Amino acid sequence: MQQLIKTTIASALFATFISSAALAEDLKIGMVVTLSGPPAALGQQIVDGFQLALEEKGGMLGGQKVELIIEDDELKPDVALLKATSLVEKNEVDFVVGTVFSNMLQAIFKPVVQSKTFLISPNAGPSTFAGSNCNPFFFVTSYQNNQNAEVSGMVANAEGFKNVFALVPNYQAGRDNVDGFKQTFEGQLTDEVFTPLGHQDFSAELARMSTSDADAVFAFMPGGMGVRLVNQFANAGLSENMKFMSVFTTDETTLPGQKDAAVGFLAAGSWAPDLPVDANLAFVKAFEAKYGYVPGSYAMQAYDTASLIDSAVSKVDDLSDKDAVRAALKAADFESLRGDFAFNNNHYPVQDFHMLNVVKRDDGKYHTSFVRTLAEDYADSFHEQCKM
Amino acid sequence: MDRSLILGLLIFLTLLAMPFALPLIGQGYLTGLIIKAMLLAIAAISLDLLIGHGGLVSLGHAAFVALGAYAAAIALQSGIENILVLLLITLALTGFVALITGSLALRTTGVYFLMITLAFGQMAYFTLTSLAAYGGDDGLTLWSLATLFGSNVVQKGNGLYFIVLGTLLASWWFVNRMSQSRFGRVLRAARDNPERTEVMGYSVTRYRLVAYVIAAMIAGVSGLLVMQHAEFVSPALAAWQRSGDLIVVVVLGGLATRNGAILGAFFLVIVEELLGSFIHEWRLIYGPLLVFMVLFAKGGLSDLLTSKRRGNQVA
Amino acid sequence: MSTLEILHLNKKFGAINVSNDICISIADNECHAVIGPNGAGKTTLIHQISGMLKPDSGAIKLSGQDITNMGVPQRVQAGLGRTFQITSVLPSFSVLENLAIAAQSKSGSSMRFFANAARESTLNSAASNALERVGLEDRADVIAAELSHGERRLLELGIALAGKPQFLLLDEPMAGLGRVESAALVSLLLELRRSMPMLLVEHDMNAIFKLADVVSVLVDGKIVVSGSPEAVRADPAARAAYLGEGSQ
Amino acid sequence: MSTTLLLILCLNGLQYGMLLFLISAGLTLVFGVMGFINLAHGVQYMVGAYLLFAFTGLTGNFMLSVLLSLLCALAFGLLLEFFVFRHLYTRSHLDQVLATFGIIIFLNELAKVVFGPTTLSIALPEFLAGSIQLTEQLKYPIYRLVTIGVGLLVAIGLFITVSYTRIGMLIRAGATTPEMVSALGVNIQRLFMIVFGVGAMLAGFAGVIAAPIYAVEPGMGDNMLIVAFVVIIIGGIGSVGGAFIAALLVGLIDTLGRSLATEILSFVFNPSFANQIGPALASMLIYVLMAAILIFRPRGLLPAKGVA
Repeated sequence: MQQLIKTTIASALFATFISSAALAEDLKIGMVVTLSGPPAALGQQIVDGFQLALEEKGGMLGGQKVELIIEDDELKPDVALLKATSLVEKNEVDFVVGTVFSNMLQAIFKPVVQSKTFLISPNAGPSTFAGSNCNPFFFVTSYQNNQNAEVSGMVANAEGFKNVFALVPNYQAGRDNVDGFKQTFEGQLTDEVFTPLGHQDFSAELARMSTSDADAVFAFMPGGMGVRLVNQFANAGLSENMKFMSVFTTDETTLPGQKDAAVGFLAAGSWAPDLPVDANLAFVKAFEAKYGYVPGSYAMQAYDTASLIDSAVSKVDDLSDKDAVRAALKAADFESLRGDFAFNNNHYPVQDFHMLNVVKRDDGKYHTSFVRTLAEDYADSFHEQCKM
Repeated sequence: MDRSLILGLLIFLTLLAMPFALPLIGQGYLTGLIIKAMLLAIAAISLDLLIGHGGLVSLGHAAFVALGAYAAAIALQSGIENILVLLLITLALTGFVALITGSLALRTTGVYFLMITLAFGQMAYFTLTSLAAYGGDDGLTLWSLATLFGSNVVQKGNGLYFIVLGTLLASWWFVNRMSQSRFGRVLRAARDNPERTEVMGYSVTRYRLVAYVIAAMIAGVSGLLVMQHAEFVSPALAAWQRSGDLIVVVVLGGLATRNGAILGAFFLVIVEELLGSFIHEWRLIYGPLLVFMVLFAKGGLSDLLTSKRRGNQVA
Repeated sequence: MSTLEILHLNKKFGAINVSNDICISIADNECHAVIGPNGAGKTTLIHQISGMLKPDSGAIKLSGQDITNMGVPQRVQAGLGRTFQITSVLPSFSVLENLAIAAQSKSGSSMRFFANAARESTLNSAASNALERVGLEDRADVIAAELSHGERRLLELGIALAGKPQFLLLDEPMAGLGRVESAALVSLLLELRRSMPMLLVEHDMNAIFKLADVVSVLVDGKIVVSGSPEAVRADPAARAAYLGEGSQ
Repeated sequence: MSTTLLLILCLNGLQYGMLLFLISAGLTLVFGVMGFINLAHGVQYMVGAYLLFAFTGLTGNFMLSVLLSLLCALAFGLLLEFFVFRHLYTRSHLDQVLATFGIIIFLNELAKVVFGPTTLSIALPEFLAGSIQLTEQLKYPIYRLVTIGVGLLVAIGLFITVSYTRIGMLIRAGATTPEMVSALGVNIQRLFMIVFGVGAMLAGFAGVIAAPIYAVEPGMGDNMLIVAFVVIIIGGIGSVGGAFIAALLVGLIDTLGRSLATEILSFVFNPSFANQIGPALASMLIYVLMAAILIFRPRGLLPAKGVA
């Protein structure tokens, strides 16, 4: 905990120091992430990952000193909007990095791209902006929201599951995930259960699972819901006769709360802390040394975002030449922690996706672990509608 | 001229000058912040009509802001662009919903009224989250905005600023004017002593219902402008915490005072912005600040500024 | 013709008959007093006349108009004025405002949102008029909460008068008043009596004998005796039922 | 829809109802006896949960941690009473709302700063962790059964205290006619403090019980607070019995509604529409219930007489 305070104070000091010493040619980057409420852990990972990259490069990206302005959207659309507007209009930033959640992205999208400022999402990748609403000023360094679920379908196929019980919260991302799963899964979906957001007690759903004929569960229960679901799943003794696979339910942000209950659970994603890429292993080591916890995909994506900006800025002489900046970003000429990485025509990534499972490390910490690659150079299914 | 009127005029003159003054000192972006405070103030003024003048503490008022915003947003999506038409739709919908919920809610008083309005607010909230066609929980980004007979002066920058300022001025003027009118007198009499007011020959519920509907309609208008400003609507607008924020603004500013709601709204927005820029954990300061305001600044900000003694009239 | 007519009023709370076939008829400019021991059903009777309670059966007529099914405000609009046993005024308004608001309810619609009501001369003169009648002229601008108890009793009466009633319902107007204050109020009511019929519920026997034309004795929800004060005083049934309790 | 599932839902509803009762009991007494609206009551629930988390981390002994958490929750409640709430009893309800709202904001943020923003969980000790076979098909976690039992015990204890002891008599008198209690020459300050401390401890206890089931996070008390208010309004302010009945009612309706609304709706509408409005309707149910009860019984089901 103290770590968090220190980081925040340090970053605040860092920011004030830099801003007072700001020169005309400084590179200004604004960040809008969620740092309040339970999901604050996700936003904190993004801040930490980005700052680690920045630190390793001596506070410079593309050879320019960076002024990083971090804003908390408080998970309120109007706050996000105000913060983003002030970044664009008051601070006149060159790049906006954000957000964690798709609905926050919806809120800040229009004012940022309309001001012809590049918006790079280090996590949220809604279908909304992947298809016909794709935008020349918008890039995503994470994934398209549906992809992880689509790969989960492949995981289910690969593991030979015939009957799967799907459990998601009742909101857009939940429905997207079920649809994504159905798209690739070849077996039978026995149940599709939608719970309210913030669901506390899963025992009714668990009872239904135990009486269903499903041999596996597919879940999308981010944050605290995931912690509760996994613990209650294990407490009810369901782990013995049922497989559990999920997206954003057993990741490095929730595992400290799930611990042994989650070990052996399957997941799908484009990355794991032990993904055998040299740069990645170095990153995880440095990150743990500095922040004292295992990084999740959020931190990784933020690190990659910083590397992307680094590569683009070093290629361009004049940041006001938007076409040149766009071309440099699009080239994605940086060493991604995920290995292969490229942008599609809609500025969403084309990358490999893997099957992961949860393991306990020798030092008692938990993380997701790379099992094998299931989809190579996997593109999202909306990019064809993008005319750009 | 009385002090609070001078203060009010000063506030509006300052607000009028802001869009011209701020760019001169290179702080033009602050107009966005001021718009946010003004929108909050409009909703708070309407709530003060209920709490301060009517003695009716509603914990569901934000629902009307959200309803106004959604009514306008959905109409906009279906191709109605003229802001005046949207205004009529917003007024009609919020007024209608307020008439129905108000006539049920006003069967209760006191804390029971607070809870039943909370119930209606929550119903509105969950209804909005189920509108899958309009974004459900995620909310709805508006790709086009309202126009004034095809002109986009009401969309951005100073045009929008002055529309919001004008609306604030109109609501401020109307509610203050109303508090002196026959209607306002009866409303306050009913707050003081409903039984006596009935025996004076007034049907208290009728007057309260009219106040409830008017307050809802003003809140709805602020919702329309919130939509136009944020270019985005979401069910979060109707969350009970938002209604709580509105109560904080009204109480902090001073109940049934001429400028209380405006002062409270600006205080909240400025404190949030100022504290937030010093320390990320600004709530550690803001929370105790509220406690101290209650313990030591009875009667709200408006009393501090105009130093006129006035009791707290609402129990 | 009688102003207020109460016909066969019945009201039960559970098994208890709080109003048992009550019939009262009050003529123009007549003062009718109702007396009775505590728990006899006086308050219930007042509530039924003013509209706070609905009778189980029976009818109430004001100037020939049936008001049995009307709500409280409608009865006031129809011409009923009343005062409360426990003083009830608008505490945060000035004395004059109290009276002006009362006058306002009989002077056009109150659904007016713009004009400043404090500047309406019709309301202000009606208020001043009531102010003079109860003798509070020099207290016009005082906030009602700051008045003395006696002054508030007067204001209460003033509020009833400002509504230009055709009939007054007085619920223990002397309650809590000292000897001098009571005497002043009695002479005020004596003057009013000449122009306004009233129903008076009171414990103060001296006041009743000065004011009332007719006295009814209510016992266990039933009127046992009704007649002139002297006749009631002489009636053995009334003595047994009521006067035994003491004539405070 | 199997009977087993229905039975599990009912047990869950009961268990949730018991938690709600523990929170509501204090809230309704504090409101009824002192006329004090304490929004910070929900925060006590969160404090209880975090205390248990901290103590299990320190001692490693679950039962000992429960005991320590209860004592600390009590002490914390008394501390808040002494420094803040005591000065608010005579103030208007709105002032109380504002000040206690400030306390919520402060404590939620403090929890985040001290324990971090992530969701934490507490492992159950071996003897509480398993499930037992209730019927041939039905396995139910022991801990939840224990929760129901403990809730019942507290309810009985409270009922006896309120109905048959001197302090209970004073509390009941305070809820109906506060003037009378002070007229009796009772040290009202101390009565308030006791009621307040016990209320705070019960809310903390609810947090302690809930922590291993629902996990621990900043702001976890906010929604519980709103539901607890719904409970005390339905039950009638100041009435412990009313709070008990209302808590079970709300617990059952909420739990059953969340699981069954969609299925029931899909009998009438097409499944995708039912899926869309089902969860929203389920979340709304307890508010619909409260509004309906208030419309027909504006003072709740079992009002303690005389409370405004």
